[in-house]
Amino acid sequence: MYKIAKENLPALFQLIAEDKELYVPVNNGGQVNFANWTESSQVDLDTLKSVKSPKDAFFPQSENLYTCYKDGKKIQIEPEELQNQNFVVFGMKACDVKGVEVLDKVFLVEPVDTFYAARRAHGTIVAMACHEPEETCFCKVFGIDCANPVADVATWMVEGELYWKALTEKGEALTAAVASLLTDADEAKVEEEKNAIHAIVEKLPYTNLSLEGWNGDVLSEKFDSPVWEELYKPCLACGTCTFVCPTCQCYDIKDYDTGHGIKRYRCWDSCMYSDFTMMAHGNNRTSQLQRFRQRFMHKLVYFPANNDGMYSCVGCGRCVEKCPSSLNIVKVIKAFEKQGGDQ
Amino acid sequence: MQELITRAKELLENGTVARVLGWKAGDLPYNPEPAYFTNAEELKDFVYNGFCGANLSKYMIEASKLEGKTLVCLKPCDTYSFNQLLKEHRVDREKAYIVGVGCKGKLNIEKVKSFGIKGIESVFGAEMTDNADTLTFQTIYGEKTCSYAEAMLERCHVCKGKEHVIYDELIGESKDTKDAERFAEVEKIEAMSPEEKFAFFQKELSKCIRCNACRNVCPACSCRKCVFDSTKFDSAQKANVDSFEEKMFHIIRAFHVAGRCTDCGECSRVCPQGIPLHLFNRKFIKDINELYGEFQAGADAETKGPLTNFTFDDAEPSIVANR
Amino acid sequence: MQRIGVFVCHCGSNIAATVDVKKVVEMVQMEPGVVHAEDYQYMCSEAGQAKIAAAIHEKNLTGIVVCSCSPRMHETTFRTAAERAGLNPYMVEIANLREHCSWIHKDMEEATKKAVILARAAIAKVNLNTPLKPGESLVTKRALVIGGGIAGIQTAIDIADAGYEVDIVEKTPSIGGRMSQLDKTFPTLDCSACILTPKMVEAASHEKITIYTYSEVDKVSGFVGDFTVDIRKKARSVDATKCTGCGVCQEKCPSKKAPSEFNRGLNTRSAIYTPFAQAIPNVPVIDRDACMKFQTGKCGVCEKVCQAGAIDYTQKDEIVTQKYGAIVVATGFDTIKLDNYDEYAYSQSKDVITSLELERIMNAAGPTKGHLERLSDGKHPHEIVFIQCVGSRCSDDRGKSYCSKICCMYTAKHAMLIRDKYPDVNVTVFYIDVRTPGKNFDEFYRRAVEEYGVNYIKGQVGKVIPQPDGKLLVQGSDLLDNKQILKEADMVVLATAIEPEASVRKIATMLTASIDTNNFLTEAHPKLRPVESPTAGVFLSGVCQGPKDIPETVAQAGAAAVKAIGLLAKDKLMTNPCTAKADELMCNGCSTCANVCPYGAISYEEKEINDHGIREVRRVAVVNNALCQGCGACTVACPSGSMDLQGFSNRQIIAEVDAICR
Amino acid sequence: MSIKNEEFRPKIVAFCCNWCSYAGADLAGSSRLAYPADVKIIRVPCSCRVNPMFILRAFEKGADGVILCGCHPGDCHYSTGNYYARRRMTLLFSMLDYIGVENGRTRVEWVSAAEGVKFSQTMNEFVEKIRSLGENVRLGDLRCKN
Amino acid sequence: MSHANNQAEKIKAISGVNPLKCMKCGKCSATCPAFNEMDIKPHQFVSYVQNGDIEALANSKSLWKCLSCFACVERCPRDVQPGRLIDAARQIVVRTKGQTGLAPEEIPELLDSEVPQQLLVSAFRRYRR
Repeated sequence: MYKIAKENLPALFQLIAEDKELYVPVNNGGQVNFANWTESSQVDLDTLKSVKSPKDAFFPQSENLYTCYKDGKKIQIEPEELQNQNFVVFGMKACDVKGVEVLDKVFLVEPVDTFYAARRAHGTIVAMACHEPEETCFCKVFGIDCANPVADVATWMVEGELYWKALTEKGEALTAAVASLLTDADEAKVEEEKNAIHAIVEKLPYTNLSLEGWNGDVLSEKFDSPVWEELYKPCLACGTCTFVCPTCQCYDIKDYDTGHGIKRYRCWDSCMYSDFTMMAHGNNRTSQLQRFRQRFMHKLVYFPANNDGMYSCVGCGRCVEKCPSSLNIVKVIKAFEKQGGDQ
Repeated sequence: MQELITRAKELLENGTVARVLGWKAGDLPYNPEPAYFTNAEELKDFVYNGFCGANLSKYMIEASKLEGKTLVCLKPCDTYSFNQLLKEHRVDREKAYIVGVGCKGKLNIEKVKSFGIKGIESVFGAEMTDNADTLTFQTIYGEKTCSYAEAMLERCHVCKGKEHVIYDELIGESKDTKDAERFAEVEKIEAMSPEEKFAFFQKELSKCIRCNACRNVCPACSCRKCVFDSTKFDSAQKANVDSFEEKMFHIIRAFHVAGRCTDCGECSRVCPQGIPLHLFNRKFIKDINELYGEFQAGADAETKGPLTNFTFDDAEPSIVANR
Repeated sequence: MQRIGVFVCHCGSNIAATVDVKKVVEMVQMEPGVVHAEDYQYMCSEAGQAKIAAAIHEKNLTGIVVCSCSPRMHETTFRTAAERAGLNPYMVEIANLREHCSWIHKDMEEATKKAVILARAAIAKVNLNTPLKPGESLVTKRALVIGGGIAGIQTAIDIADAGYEVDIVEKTPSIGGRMSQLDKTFPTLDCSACILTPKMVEAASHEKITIYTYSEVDKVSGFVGDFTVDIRKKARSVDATKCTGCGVCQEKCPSKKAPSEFNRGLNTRSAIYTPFAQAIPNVPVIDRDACMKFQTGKCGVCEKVCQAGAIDYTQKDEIVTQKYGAIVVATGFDTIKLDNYDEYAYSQSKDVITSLELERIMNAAGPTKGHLERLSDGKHPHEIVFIQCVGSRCSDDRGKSYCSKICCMYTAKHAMLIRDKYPDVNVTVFYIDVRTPGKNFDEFYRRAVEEYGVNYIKGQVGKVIPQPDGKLLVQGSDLLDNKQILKEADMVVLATAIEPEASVRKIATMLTASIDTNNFLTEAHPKLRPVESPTAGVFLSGVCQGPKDIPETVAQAGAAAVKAIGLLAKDKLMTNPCTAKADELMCNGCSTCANVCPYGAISYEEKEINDHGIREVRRVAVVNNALCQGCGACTVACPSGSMDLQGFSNRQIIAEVDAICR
Repeated sequence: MSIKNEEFRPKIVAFCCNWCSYAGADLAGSSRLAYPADVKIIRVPCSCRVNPMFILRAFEKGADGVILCGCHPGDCHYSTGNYYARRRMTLLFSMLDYIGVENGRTRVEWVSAAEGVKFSQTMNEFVEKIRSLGENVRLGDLRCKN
Repeated sequence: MSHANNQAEKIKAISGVNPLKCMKCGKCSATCPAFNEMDIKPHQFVSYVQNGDIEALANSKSLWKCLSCFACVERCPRDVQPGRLIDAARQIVVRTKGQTGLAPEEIPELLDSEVPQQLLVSAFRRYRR
């Protein structure tokens, strides 16, 4: 285990950025989001959660796939280059790292998404333990230990010093590259920090949320439940929950006419939108109830059914914080729990 | 609140209304959600406190299609939105039983959190009856306090007043919480150089994730299908691929609601990225007031909107460069 | 995908000298949808049109672009050519390579480049064109004339003579209008009543004409060819079917204090009255405000004396609803109020009068039985001063900016008549200009000066000062002598400006006919369509359109009639297919579009909509194609983009924009 | 007059109403009153047909200036169209100014069918103005730039 | 000539009057109480300014005979307002004459309480600016 003083972090970033792209949480106009690091970036490692999850680093909100243009009467197609430069995402939290694991299940299985795969291959994740978890957090419910992030490198911020521990080969490589700025450290302080975090986690209101009854076996029972009818009503059909979510992976593919060629790009889509999965004949989910149900059934039933019981929620709590109507996955889980209890 | 619940029960029981549209207590002390109640039993979850910022008037579009009347709780500023929707035939007055609820300023939890208050377990001072100047939070990290006024939503600082412009009955006291000039922020931007203006909006809009929360919460954006979702203008977009798109979206959105926007501030309240979206709408309101005479959308349900009206000697567009 | 043919015209050398037409042909062939391109000397010639027709047949073209002169020039030509070749005429677009390109640019390379871009824009548009068909609507063979003055009467007679039913709505108790108030008419000095009364009788007795007097238009809906109008027949309190017009009631009526409207308030009339002896219909009305029976409940004399039993105090306003194909507005004029002209002492002295009041004084049926006398003391005047342009030609806000047109001539008439009948009376006219364009007009004015010795002074009057002895001191300037003149007069006559009858505003609003800042109705075109309103099916007759004298009014009345007849003669109307159209699935029913529609063409229906499986009743906008003129105001007002304009759709215009900005 | 390559040639879209301004442009043409070829005219039935989205769209796709020409107020063929257009454009231009787009990239001019001279003059002035402002970088989609 | 033009422009600028709006009706002269005292009549004033003959105006008696009663301003149907033109011409003359008039502080002691306010105001209009 190594450490580096907080005030030396700019030097660390500088060093990493010399030959790699570096994504860090940056405060822009009062909001913290992961962004490309530059010397003038206002890095913010204190804010617990970035507004958007850092999944952009691997699965950007929009990306070009290819460009086609007319060459005389012929049409030329130019595919977009895959990620070929190494990059580091610094400061991801345990839940967000788990989120990437969820995305892997989608994009790295056959047929492999080459754009995503290239980014995964070139990306190194430096995760950070959550110093002060908040009331909206419920990662423990999904078996995530926010005091012990599992990434290429795990770090802890304790008393003005960042403790650094490489966990994978990629992590070792990065550690070697920045070794000049790191000093050896013992783990005592980190253990203390972990205990403190665990103590806080136990106090969080959602920590003991039960997922009992949520898995692939209960598909039709949940699907047909009258509970949805009540739950969805305040939903405004905006895409906030999906766009801040670290695991939502749906996208749409669109064309843009630049006047001298067509750019085909993909961009995040939201199952909350009325034109989600719109087809020539129309849409297979015509009501907001159906769309609302889709999102939670996917996260809590369909996804685990297809992925060995892995839920596609990581309990980051972003949707809890950001939903304009104060709806969220916790309310859904609780509503079913209550219904179950009542019966 | 108790008065409100008692009255709601009464109206449900005597058949005046078929349901009540209000707020239901959330699982955190600060996240009540808009909800329908159909019987006395359900009403035990009814809540109305400082965190009930949501403007319920837009829900009346759907509620107007339901059988029977809906009792809807509207704060003074929400009633403007209702009137505007009424003007546009989007809601049915006959289907609404409007209870004008008192309002003493609504709270912005993001603001509270920006004061470093986190791990909230409970809140004191946000109830209507508390009449508190200070909010006290019990958190995992100890007791924290902040001023009620400072934790208010932006819109409450420029409060339109205590009057409900449309209602069937009034329950509860209101307080005028205005302590700032409505157009001060707009004026500040107007005074900037073009470069500064551009930089300001570029910075704010670069945060936009096109989640459409602003649009979907907006009572004026009640189109069945938004132009940005349809093929009518070849303008459908789902994400901002280029910085132009967020400008296009926000300018056109503001333009479409110009003269119809009541300045209810919901767009800014719900923006997950804290973009001060009201600055667009308020700019149009300010221009309309200055160029075409004071106009408050939703003040009534009859007056012609400024963009569907004109006078022979309106200002020429060149006034923009000469102001 | 369309199959588009592009035809590039040389226009002799007009285009070809500056634009490399061969290059344009070559370039447009790359454009999506283009399957044919050629150039020719004169595309608009018969040979050129034949080429287009041939290409349409041979290449199965679904759309064509003609790169030629302005569409304002030959769009119709090419559309017709396409139609003859079996292509929908609205599948034709024009790229304006002449007026907008070759004629204004000199550099060939630059002009050619621009020509290609203009052609591309047209191609991009035509790719999105859809065949359009003009709509049809039926024509109701009946006309409404609003206003029963000489303009309305003439129009009605002309339309009726052509065999169509005509209704005249007149708000006063009798037709006749202003002309019936006049004594003599210029420039022939024949008696107004002598030429008007036969017309009134003709109208009244015409089997095709129905006259609603003491009636007003209450409501207008519908559109060209198919208007529905509510006419309010105000309660006359006299049963017209029983009244014999004997006049006894008027004689016996004890309440005789109401000012006579017909005599401009110079004397009074009874509460039950006909405005004048030759009134048509000769059926009196009871002025309920002046009638003792209505005011106090005590009286009822008229009922007692009426042999025919025609008096009916219980009569109520009655609404007649009628359908019309055409509406003619002939609401006429009034003189302006003189409140702003204190300097002329109109309100201070009874002997300062307007010209229209002088008409009544000069008229044998008038308040003085035709004797010229001062209204203050009944004395015979010896010195009369006429002041011209009172309230006309004013650019300040006291009067009207326009010339009232008739004053110069009627003043000459008055001066002449006075000098003729009373040679002892001196007549002085203060004028700014004497305007006498018109047949025999200047000769008429010169006679006043040369034969009748009327004293014309070039200069305006500054003020009129009533003297203690009852005389009027007129202070004016004589610009030719460069003198200020002080003149004692016994009477002063003001050539008061005329303005449209006040009721025209309300009528214009009901008809959605536009009105100018002076309340004159606007013509569809000031020169080429002077008797039509921009609102289809509405025609203008007489002074409601602008100041006019009698011959002009009658001429215009005839013209308006011809236009109306032209409309009524058709069984069906073809409508412009480039109209707005709402997409029911997206319409919010918010009424924003209807609020900006200048033609009232948009209405709302509660309609069951099947929106991708969701069935619900929604309020949706419906455009009346017969009314819509295709301006597009609604399309921009519509926030959802549900309202679109056929032929100029959002996507078409955007395609043009994209093509240009490429 | 040959074009220098390095010279900035703006893209300018002119929306002209069919009844007045388009005819005014025709008159400018038949009177041979030159204006730069940078201006391309789109015919619309009335100035009130021009949606703010068209204007933003033009900028998006690379236009450097957009001008709207219609009948003089009071002369609208449809009697009231240009009054609505006037309000809409005033507000839109004000918003563009507010977000920092250079003043002068947009313009409204009333040109009657008789005003060929005015049309030509207006276009010359407008092109000059856009040339002085340079390329539009604040309101375009970068993907459309070459 | 150019000087005269310049002067005429000045008069137009000071008075805010466009003499071209005049329709030569003579109502100003008809209404003027000082008409007989004037060598150049009020309506002629307008054409003098139109024609740029400011020299003659400056030297005229009329300039100082005008009572500044503004009757012509009130009654002019065309908003030409000869009174304002006269007023402007006076200013030009006064300005070129230099500061020979009274200083403001000298005025109070010269005042007679009987003098009507209106006279004072018109005196100021005429003689000082």
